[in-house]
Amino acid sequence: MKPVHRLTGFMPLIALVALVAALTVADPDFLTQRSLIAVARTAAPLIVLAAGATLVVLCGGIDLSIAALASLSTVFLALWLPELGGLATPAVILVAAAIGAAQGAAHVLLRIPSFIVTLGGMAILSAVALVISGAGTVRVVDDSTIHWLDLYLAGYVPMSAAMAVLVVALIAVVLTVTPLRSWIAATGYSESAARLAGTPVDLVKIGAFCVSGGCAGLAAVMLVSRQFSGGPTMADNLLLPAVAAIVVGGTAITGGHGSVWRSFAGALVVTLLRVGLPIVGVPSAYEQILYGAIIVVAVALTLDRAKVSTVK
Amino acid sequence: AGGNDTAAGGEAACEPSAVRLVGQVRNESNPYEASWLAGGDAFAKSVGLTQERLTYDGDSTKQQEQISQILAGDTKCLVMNVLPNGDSDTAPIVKGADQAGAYLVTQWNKPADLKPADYKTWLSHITYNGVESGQQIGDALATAIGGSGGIIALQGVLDTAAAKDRFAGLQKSLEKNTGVKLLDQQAANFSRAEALTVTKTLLTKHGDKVKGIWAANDDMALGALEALQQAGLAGKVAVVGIDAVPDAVTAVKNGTMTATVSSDGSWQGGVGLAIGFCAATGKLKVEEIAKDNRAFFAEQFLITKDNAGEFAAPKTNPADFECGNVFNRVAGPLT
Amino acid sequence: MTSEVVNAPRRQSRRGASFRDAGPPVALIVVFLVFAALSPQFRSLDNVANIVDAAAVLAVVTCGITFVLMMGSIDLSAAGVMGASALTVSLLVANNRNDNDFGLLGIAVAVLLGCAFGCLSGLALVLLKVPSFMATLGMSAVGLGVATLMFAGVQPNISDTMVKGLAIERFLGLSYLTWIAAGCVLVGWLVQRYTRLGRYAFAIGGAEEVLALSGVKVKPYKVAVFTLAGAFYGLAGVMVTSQLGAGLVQAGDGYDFSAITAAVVGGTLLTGGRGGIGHSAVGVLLVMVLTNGLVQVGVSPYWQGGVEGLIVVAAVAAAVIPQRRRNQVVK
Amino acid sequence: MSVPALEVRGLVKHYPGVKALDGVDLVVRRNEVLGLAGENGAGKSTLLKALVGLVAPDAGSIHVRGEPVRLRSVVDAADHGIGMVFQEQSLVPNLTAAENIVLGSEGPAVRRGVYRWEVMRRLAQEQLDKIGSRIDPLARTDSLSFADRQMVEIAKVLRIEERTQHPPVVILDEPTSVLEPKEIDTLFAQIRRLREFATVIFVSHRLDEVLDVCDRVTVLRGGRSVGEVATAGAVPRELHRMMIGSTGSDDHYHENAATTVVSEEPRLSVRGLSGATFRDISFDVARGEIVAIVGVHGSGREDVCRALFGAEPTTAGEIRMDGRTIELPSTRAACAAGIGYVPAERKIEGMVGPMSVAENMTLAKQRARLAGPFVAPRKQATLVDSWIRRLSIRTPGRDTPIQRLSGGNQQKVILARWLVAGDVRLLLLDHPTRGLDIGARSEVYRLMRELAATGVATVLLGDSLEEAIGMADRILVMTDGRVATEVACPNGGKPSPLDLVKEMV
Ligand SMILES: Nc1ncnc2c1ncn2[C@@H]1O[C@H](COP(=O)(O)OP(=O)(O)OP(=O)(O)O)[C@@H](O)[C@H]1O
Ligand SMILES: Nc1ncnc2c1ncn2[C@@H]1O[C@H](COP(=O)(O)OP(=O)(O)OP(=O)(O)O)[C@@H](O)[C@H]1O
Ligand SMILES: O[C@@H]1[C@@H](O)[C@H](O)OC[C@H]1O
Ligand SMILES: [Mg+2]
Ligand SMILES: [Mg+2]
Repeated sequence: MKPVHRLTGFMPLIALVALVAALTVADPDFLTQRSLIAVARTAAPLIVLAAGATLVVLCGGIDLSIAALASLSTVFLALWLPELGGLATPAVILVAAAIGAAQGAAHVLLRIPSFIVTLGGMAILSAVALVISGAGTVRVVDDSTIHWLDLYLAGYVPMSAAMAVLVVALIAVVLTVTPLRSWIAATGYSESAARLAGTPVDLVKIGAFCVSGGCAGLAAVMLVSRQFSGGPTMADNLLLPAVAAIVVGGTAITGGHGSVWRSFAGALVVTLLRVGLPIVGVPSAYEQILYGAIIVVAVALTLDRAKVSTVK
Repeated sequence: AGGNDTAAGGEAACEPSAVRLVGQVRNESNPYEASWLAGGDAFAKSVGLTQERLTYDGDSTKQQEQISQILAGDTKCLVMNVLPNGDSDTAPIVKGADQAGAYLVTQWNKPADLKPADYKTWLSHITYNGVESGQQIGDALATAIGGSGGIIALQGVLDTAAAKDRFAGLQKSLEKNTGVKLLDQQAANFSRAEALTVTKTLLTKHGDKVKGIWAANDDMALGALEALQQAGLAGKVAVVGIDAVPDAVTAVKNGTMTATVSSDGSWQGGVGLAIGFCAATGKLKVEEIAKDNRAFFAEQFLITKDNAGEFAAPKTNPADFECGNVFNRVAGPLT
Repeated sequence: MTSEVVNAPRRQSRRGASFRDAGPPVALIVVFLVFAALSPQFRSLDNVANIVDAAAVLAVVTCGITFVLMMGSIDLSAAGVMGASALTVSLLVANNRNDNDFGLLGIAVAVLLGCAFGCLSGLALVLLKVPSFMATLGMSAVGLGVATLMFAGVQPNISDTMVKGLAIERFLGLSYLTWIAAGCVLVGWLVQRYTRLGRYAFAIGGAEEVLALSGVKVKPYKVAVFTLAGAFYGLAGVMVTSQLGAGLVQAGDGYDFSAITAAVVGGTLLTGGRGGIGHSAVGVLLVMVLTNGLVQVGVSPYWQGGVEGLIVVAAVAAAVIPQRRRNQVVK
Repeated sequence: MSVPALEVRGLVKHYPGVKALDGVDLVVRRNEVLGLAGENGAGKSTLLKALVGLVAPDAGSIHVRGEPVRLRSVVDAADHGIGMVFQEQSLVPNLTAAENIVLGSEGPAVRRGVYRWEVMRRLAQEQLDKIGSRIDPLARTDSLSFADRQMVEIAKVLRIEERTQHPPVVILDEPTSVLEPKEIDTLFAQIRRLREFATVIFVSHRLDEVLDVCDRVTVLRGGRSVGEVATAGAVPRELHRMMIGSTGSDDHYHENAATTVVSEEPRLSVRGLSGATFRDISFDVARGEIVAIVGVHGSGREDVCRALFGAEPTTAGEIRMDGRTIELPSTRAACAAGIGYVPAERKIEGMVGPMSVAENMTLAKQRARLAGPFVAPRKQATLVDSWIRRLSIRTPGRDTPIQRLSGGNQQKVILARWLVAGDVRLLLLDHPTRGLDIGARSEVYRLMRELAATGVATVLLGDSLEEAIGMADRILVMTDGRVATEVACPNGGKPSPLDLVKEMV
């Protein structure tokens, strides 16, 4: 029982290694240091986005607004950088966190499913982004205050990737050393039992949405530092990859069971699939077919069935 | 790391067989971009190479991810012909390619203040004059409805330069054609299906005041045509678009559509690679490319019933891709 | 899993619809009346017919998704399945790419292809235990890939008059496609009410474990429900092809989320066990009235998406008011 | 003697860390009502599940009418004429009663996958008629009372008659735990009728019930059968002694330990409290006092309890704790005010199944396992282990998911949840002994007394009138959302159940 249990915890990592191996077999040039560094750098925004949204999923909800919020945040950042300079980054993260919290509050207070609140939120945030950006790219002329994210630590580790690891580690540590992990898991497994044990269910949920929003803000900063501009739809397409990263990591979409580390591994798997398949020469149509098939198999591998009784 | 270890391109000329050709567009599932990749393949074949085809599903982040990955590989004789998803996607692609010393040609989208001439291996940026094409089809539409009457406009994806320029062109046309009234404008996101529903709704909203439909691309124009057919208005309302996709050219030829503007996908797909190939193999010196050719509007033609026949079967002309001819279609510098 | 607060037994036993179902229809009527008051074009008979016509495809997709949602699962495969089915039908009926002219048979094959995709999603769920969210998302990618393969760079246009006619010919002022959609809703309703498949789907959402305790093997039913849903998406792909006169890989773009929105707005719970085709039909109309109304009253295209999102949230919020309880679980 | 309807020989079942069945033997004779008694975790449910094919035994054999059988599924068991009403209610709430009754063996009610509602209604009606129930077969199940749902379950189980010519074996695992006294009477009448044409196995922790309705009782202990009692003339104590293997205390309700309530300032004082299902509720509970509220389903007593825990909105009224007015906008506020609540629905509202015993135990009082703002694993371990010992919670370890424990042990964990911090001032106990064996109950009672002695005030919604009377210092009788009357209940001056029943209607 015990060793098997241990193994399931490592499944996301195993899937990751298997994927790298498969891509290397398909194209031996793939496994180079530069190539792996590029993957790490590329994956950073997705990791951060997925890590934040994982908290919402652990609480039993879902946040479909993360990508739209990240897009809006890129616009904010690009617009504010000239005036606020170095303060623009914290300001954007704070505002994004506040928007996340507001959605959480709407979900909790109005008793609307998070799916619907954040689907509506996604539409509203996109509209706001479109309007305030004048429906266009906002160029960043002076990116000195966010440029560091695009540099390399010790010449090798992309700063954005290091930042992503830091965020994941921070969330993971805070959860384990405080009662938060119990609260979140209880909320996700059984909200009514959690509430009747005095768990601040509403606050926990709002908090999860808040962190999810803040992470979307941080992902936006990473994107802007990479793109030298903000745009109203810049991150929109990261929604499904982020959710896929969470599920591929083995976090139960129904809540309770999972972790941000799993999403971290999941985000790397998804990124490898997104970039690896075309790079090793899989034609577009087959790429989609393979992506779909591999992701299903990956989830089949990583889901810990001992913890998740009914799969819906 | 970060990639500066490759010598900046252009120093030692590459063997033609050592050149790596990459063409990147959004997807292979629309006719325009499919023809782009086909053009790229045709060119690659003509020099005995194959084109690596990349598609990114209209997903900006995925495009960047692919570019970083490509640039993390061997970049010595790399040539990329890229359609950036939006204006904001061009800068990182350019900076990445520049650092890695890869030869790059971009098309369609680029912020105005980002200039190829400031870079060593960003050879050229090719686009069509959207203001001009928007105006041309606007004028053609005005003529078709006899100079007066109501029209509706279908916009593309709102945050793209193509959509904005083309709509600006329509507004210029409206200033000139004072009899034409813009009844309504809606975004249908360059999509045939969305254009169908939006048009149907606008038709019920404005009824028979609608004499013409201006669409920012042919896909939407074709969607509008279906809507007209379903409303029993086929042939009674004039429709114009941009791109000259085969179906639109056919429609223009048989009179169901009034006009479209040629954007020659297969030429774009081929010529971008050709410019890069010529530079990589040393047949084209970057310093010697005329300034006006570093960022230019390509020739485009208004296609109406009169000349539709000539555009019916798009084909690439290998001569277009010879190093001496790659700038033959320059219609003027980017303004 | 999804734990609902146990209801204290209600005072009298219940057999039909009840007050708590009234929210969405009321929201529909209110939204309709507001737009009607704001815009004379909106309330024209033509426009009402237009709304109903425009609802046809979404209604069919929603029919399929409703059964999946009733089980407490989710289905995001509509976009891919519709794309694959659109390309299939456009290459099998008379078209500009090949000499095929299979007519109705072509439609049947496209629908069967939809079934096959749905079946695969269902099998991934019950055999590999992959949550439906991911299984169907993966299947959607596979569908788009298959569609892109068939597309092969050249737009297939259909010349089959029967298929094209479905979108153009009218009966009693509504297009044939709308009648097909109405037929689907009716079939869906009958399946939900009078077949074991429909009632078990409902029961699986209510208490899956109990079915197993009663000796019911739920797996085949789950697979069957996804297969049924796939059939509806396949048909929807055909309908879009008929409307556009061409087979587009993007034929199903956006329908996945719109259909879920419609179903939820109509009162189907994402956690399963509540709602049904009737609810979904109301939801579809509500969504279509909204999209149409916003254009009719002239809301800027920049804001339309946002306003629609806001109203959907408000409508759901209003609809749940009758059911609010302090210790209620909302996921 | 004729061949027994059912015979079990040496059945063994291992679970990780526990031997649930350790060679159990059982003989069930035709047309008898056999009682099964045993402490929580003795293996009763496991044995019964083996009899309906839900648990595959590791060793041993099952014989139906003398023939050895292997039961692989519920359907298999039904084919052999064995059916079970599960410990947890097992109906699909959003289907009709009729559908639930025929579920899985619809027969002519479904032809080629198509429902024939009229046939189904008739089939269901026939089943309901067998047990004389008069509920509407087409009513949605979740609109029925618990007792009616129980009837539906029995009606459903009796469908196995259609599958065999032999008299069916009907297994009832703790069917009475959620029922009101009157409903229990109805159920027992049913069981006696069933005996005419069927064999019944009956499980309950209320030993008086077991002795009342059964012909014979087999006692399980630690996964073995340890004896058998003919019920005629037997008394609960005898049975209990066999269950635990020693003599239990006579003083079941620990009345000797009852504290004398000195009427000082009340700990809890409720004035004019009104909500959706109750109106104008006023009462006091002194420090160290146990006040029971009795009433039938729908009397509103559960909701009063929940309102006092901030889990149910109130429209009017005032709540004071130790003289200070408190607001209870949330359960969190109630926790902070020193109020603890044990809900009746343990599986859904009490425990978080996949989480560990330790996490469940410390869920409400995180402070108890923290050092500063951080979780202190050692502190948690010591704390949890001490409570596991103190309440003799049977679990492989503190990290075992609580869902693997037997019902009674789960309940003890939930109770401990409120005690670990030692700061609880008011305990609201909604059926705290539901599903607990007599020993565990006794421990819960002792615990309640101990807490009372430290000044904790308790509001108790008893599992039975006897329990309310045994434990309470005072009893409130609620009807239709109001307090109908208040009955003093001091040691030595206890009212009889009959007195209370009169007030309840
Ligand atoms: N033809 C029929 N004859 C008799 N009873 C029926 C028939 N069809 C359905 N029923 C039962 O009547 C009740 C009402 O049907 P249904 O399940 O559709 O409920 P509903 O009111 O739509 O509930 P919900 O709002 O939860 O969907 C159900 O419990 C159903 O089992
Ligand atoms: N699925 C399971 N996994 C692990 N252990 C189990 C499982 N089911 C039961 N057990 C263990 O087996 C033992 C017997 O449990 P069982 O449920 O049969 O007891 P019981 O006599 O019915 O108790 P109760 O009176 O509390 O219902 C207990 O120790 C329990 O923890
Ligand atoms: O139709 C084309 C569209 O697909 C692309 O996005 O932008 C340019 C347009 O001409
Ligand atoms: Mg219904
Ligand atoms: Mg038991």
